[in-house]
Amino acid sequence: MSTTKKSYTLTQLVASIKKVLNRTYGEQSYWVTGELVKLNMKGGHYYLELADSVNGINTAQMKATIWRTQVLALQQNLGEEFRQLLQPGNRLLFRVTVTFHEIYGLSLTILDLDPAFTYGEIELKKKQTIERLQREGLLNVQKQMRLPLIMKKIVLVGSPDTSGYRDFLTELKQNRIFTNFVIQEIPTTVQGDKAVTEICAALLEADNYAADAIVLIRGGGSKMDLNVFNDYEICRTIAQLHLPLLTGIGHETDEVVADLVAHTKHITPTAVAKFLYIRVGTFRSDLQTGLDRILTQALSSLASATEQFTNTNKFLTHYFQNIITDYRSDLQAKLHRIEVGTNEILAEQRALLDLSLEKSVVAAGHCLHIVQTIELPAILEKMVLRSTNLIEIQRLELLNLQEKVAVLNPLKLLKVGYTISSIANTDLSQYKGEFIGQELQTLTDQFTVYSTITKIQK
Amino acid sequence: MERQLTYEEALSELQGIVKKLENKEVKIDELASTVARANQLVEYCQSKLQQTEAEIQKIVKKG
Amino acid sequence: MERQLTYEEALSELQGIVKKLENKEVKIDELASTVARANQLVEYCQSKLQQTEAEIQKIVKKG
Amino acid sequence: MERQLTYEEALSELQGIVKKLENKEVKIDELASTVARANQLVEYCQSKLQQTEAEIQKIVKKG
Amino acid sequence: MERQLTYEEALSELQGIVKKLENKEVKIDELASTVARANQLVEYCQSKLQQTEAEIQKIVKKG
Amino acid sequence: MERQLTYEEALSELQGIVKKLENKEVKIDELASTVARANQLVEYCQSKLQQTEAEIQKIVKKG
Amino acid sequence: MERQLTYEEALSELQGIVKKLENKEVKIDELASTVARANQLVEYCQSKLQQTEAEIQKIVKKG
Repeated sequence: MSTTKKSYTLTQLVASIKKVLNRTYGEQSYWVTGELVKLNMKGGHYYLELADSVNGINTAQMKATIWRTQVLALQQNLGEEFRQLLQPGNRLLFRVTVTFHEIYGLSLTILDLDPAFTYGEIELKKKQTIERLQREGLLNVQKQMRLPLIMKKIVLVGSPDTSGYRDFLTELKQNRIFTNFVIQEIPTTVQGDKAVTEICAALLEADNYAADAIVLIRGGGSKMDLNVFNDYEICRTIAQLHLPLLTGIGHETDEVVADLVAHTKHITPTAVAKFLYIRVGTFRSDLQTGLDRILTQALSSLASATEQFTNTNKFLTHYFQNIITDYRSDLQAKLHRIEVGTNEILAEQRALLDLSLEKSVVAAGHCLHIVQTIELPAILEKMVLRSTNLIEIQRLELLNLQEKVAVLNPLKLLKVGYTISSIANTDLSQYKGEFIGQELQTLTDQFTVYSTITKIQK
Repeated sequence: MERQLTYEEALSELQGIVKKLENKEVKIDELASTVARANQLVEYCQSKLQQTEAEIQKIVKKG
Repeated sequence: MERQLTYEEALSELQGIVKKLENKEVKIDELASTVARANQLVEYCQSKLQQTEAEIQKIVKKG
Repeated sequence: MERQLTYEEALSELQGIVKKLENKEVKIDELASTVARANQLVEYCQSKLQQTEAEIQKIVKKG
Repeated sequence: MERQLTYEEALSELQGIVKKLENKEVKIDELASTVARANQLVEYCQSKLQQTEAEIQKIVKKG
Repeated sequence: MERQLTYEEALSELQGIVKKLENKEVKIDELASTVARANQLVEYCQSKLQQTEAEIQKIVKKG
Repeated sequence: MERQLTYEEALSELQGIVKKLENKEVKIDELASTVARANQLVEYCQSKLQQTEAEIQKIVKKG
């Protein structure tokens, strides 16, 4: 290719870049947000590594420097917070100038820091941690654990140097309710670079004990101080513990994520201690109340059962008296019936006797009457009848005889002209002898004719 | 009439007369007296009957 | 009347008389006396009855 | 009255008498004595009843 | 009274007597003795009742 | 009293007896023994109650 | 007392007893033993609470 190429020295180019940068950015300063990735200190100067990312992917990275004089000024302005803010991982709002150095290249010089932004960032991060824990199903794991009724064996995780730690121990051992706790202490740093790692280790260690609960305490501090308890690693460790965790992180306004993950949170270490012994106290009073109720109820049951019997005897007396009374009246009734029955029998017999006598007399009278009025008169009448009859028969007989005499009287025939003939005083019809020559006597009314029979004609 | 004659005797004599008359055993010359005797006997008997009847009536009425 | 005669004997005699009458065994000559006897028997019986009745009345009244 | 006679026997005899009387099986001659017997039996029975009643009264009153 | 007789037996016998009396099945000759028996049974029952009552009173009072 | 009898059994038996008494199902002959048994049951139950109360009181005093 | 009984179990049992008693589900026969059991439960818990434990044992985790 062609040899006549226009070229610059590196110095020329770098000088030109610097000139352009200076002309563009000059001495102007800018408020810039970014994450503190790394921090080194050397000779009172702070050397920072800043980065920015979108969706977790780095989009920019740059070195920054806080010069010693500026460090001192910021430390004076922000106090303790300065150190808290300059924790790697924090997002910060800086006022910077763009600096280009021919040898060291492009960097930012930090002139100022706005902590308010970082707090907002902390809150944002806290929210993200909570969301992550929620996503991973870790947020409520502890809450689902059953808190033992009595937590007598406690593993205490915290920094022994802090007043909160001491307050906790004092409260547990010097209250009037219950002090017989057994405490296994696991000291740990609660601030600084190593805090997260140490706290996680301490918690895992605590989880190895056959205790009732783990208590995590931190006796208060600034927002930035407590920010460590928003750490995801710590929270995940808490969620994965076997023992329930009680927190007493010691802040009054906002809670940290560790509080949310823990089984139970209390505001202060003292509050945790109170919770522990009051729980025992409550349990004891529950026991006592239960026993009291049992005793009261048992005695009341007995009393009502006993009362039942005070009446039972009365009932027994009443009922048996009723029965006896019934039987007595039954006997009286029977006696009465016997009397009535007897009287009836006697009355009946009396009536029967009277009737018998009356019947006898009546029958006798009847007999007499019949004989007197019917039989005897009948006999008499019959007799008269028969007698009369007899006389009448005789009368007829006489009449008959009289008639016969009248009929047979021959003198009557003579009167009317008839005659009677006889031979030797024998009627002709009776005469058996020789007629011829005999003298025939013929009687008439006036006289007797004598003649001799000469001839018989038959 | 003999006062000693009973009703039976009178009746019996009467019946004897009737029989004799029927048998024509009465002699012509006794005929009239026989009939008269019969009539006398009839009367006697009748009075005896009457007398008896009266006596009975008397007894019964009194009873 | 014989005092010893019972009512039954009297009645029996009476009935004998009635029977005789019915059988016409009584002669006319005895008729009146027979009836008189019968009447006497009836009277005796009636007095006996009266006597019995009185006795019974006496018993009952006393009772 | 025979002392040995029970009430039932006496009553039975009495009822026999009543029956006989009602059936006219008693002769007139025995009528008065029969009624007298009946009366005697009635009286006997009544005294028995009275005696029984008195006994019962005594028993019941005591009770 | 037989010592072995229970109240129920006595009562049952008594009821038998009452029934017999009401049905007039008791002869007069046995009436007094029957009533006497009934009275005896009643008295026996009453004494049993009294005895029972006393026993129970004793038991209940003691209780 | 049978040692094996529980309070409930005793009470149940007692209630049975009371019911029987109430319904007059107990014969006189058994009345005294029934009431005695009831009384015995009452005493048994009461002693059981007393005993139970004493036991409970002991716990109460100690508590 | 069973060594394994937890505070929760003891309290729950105790409260179960309370409920049963208040619902009158405990028979008189079981009353004393039930109360004794309740007392035993309370005593057991109290003594368990007062018991001194030197230190908390570390458990060897199986991983």
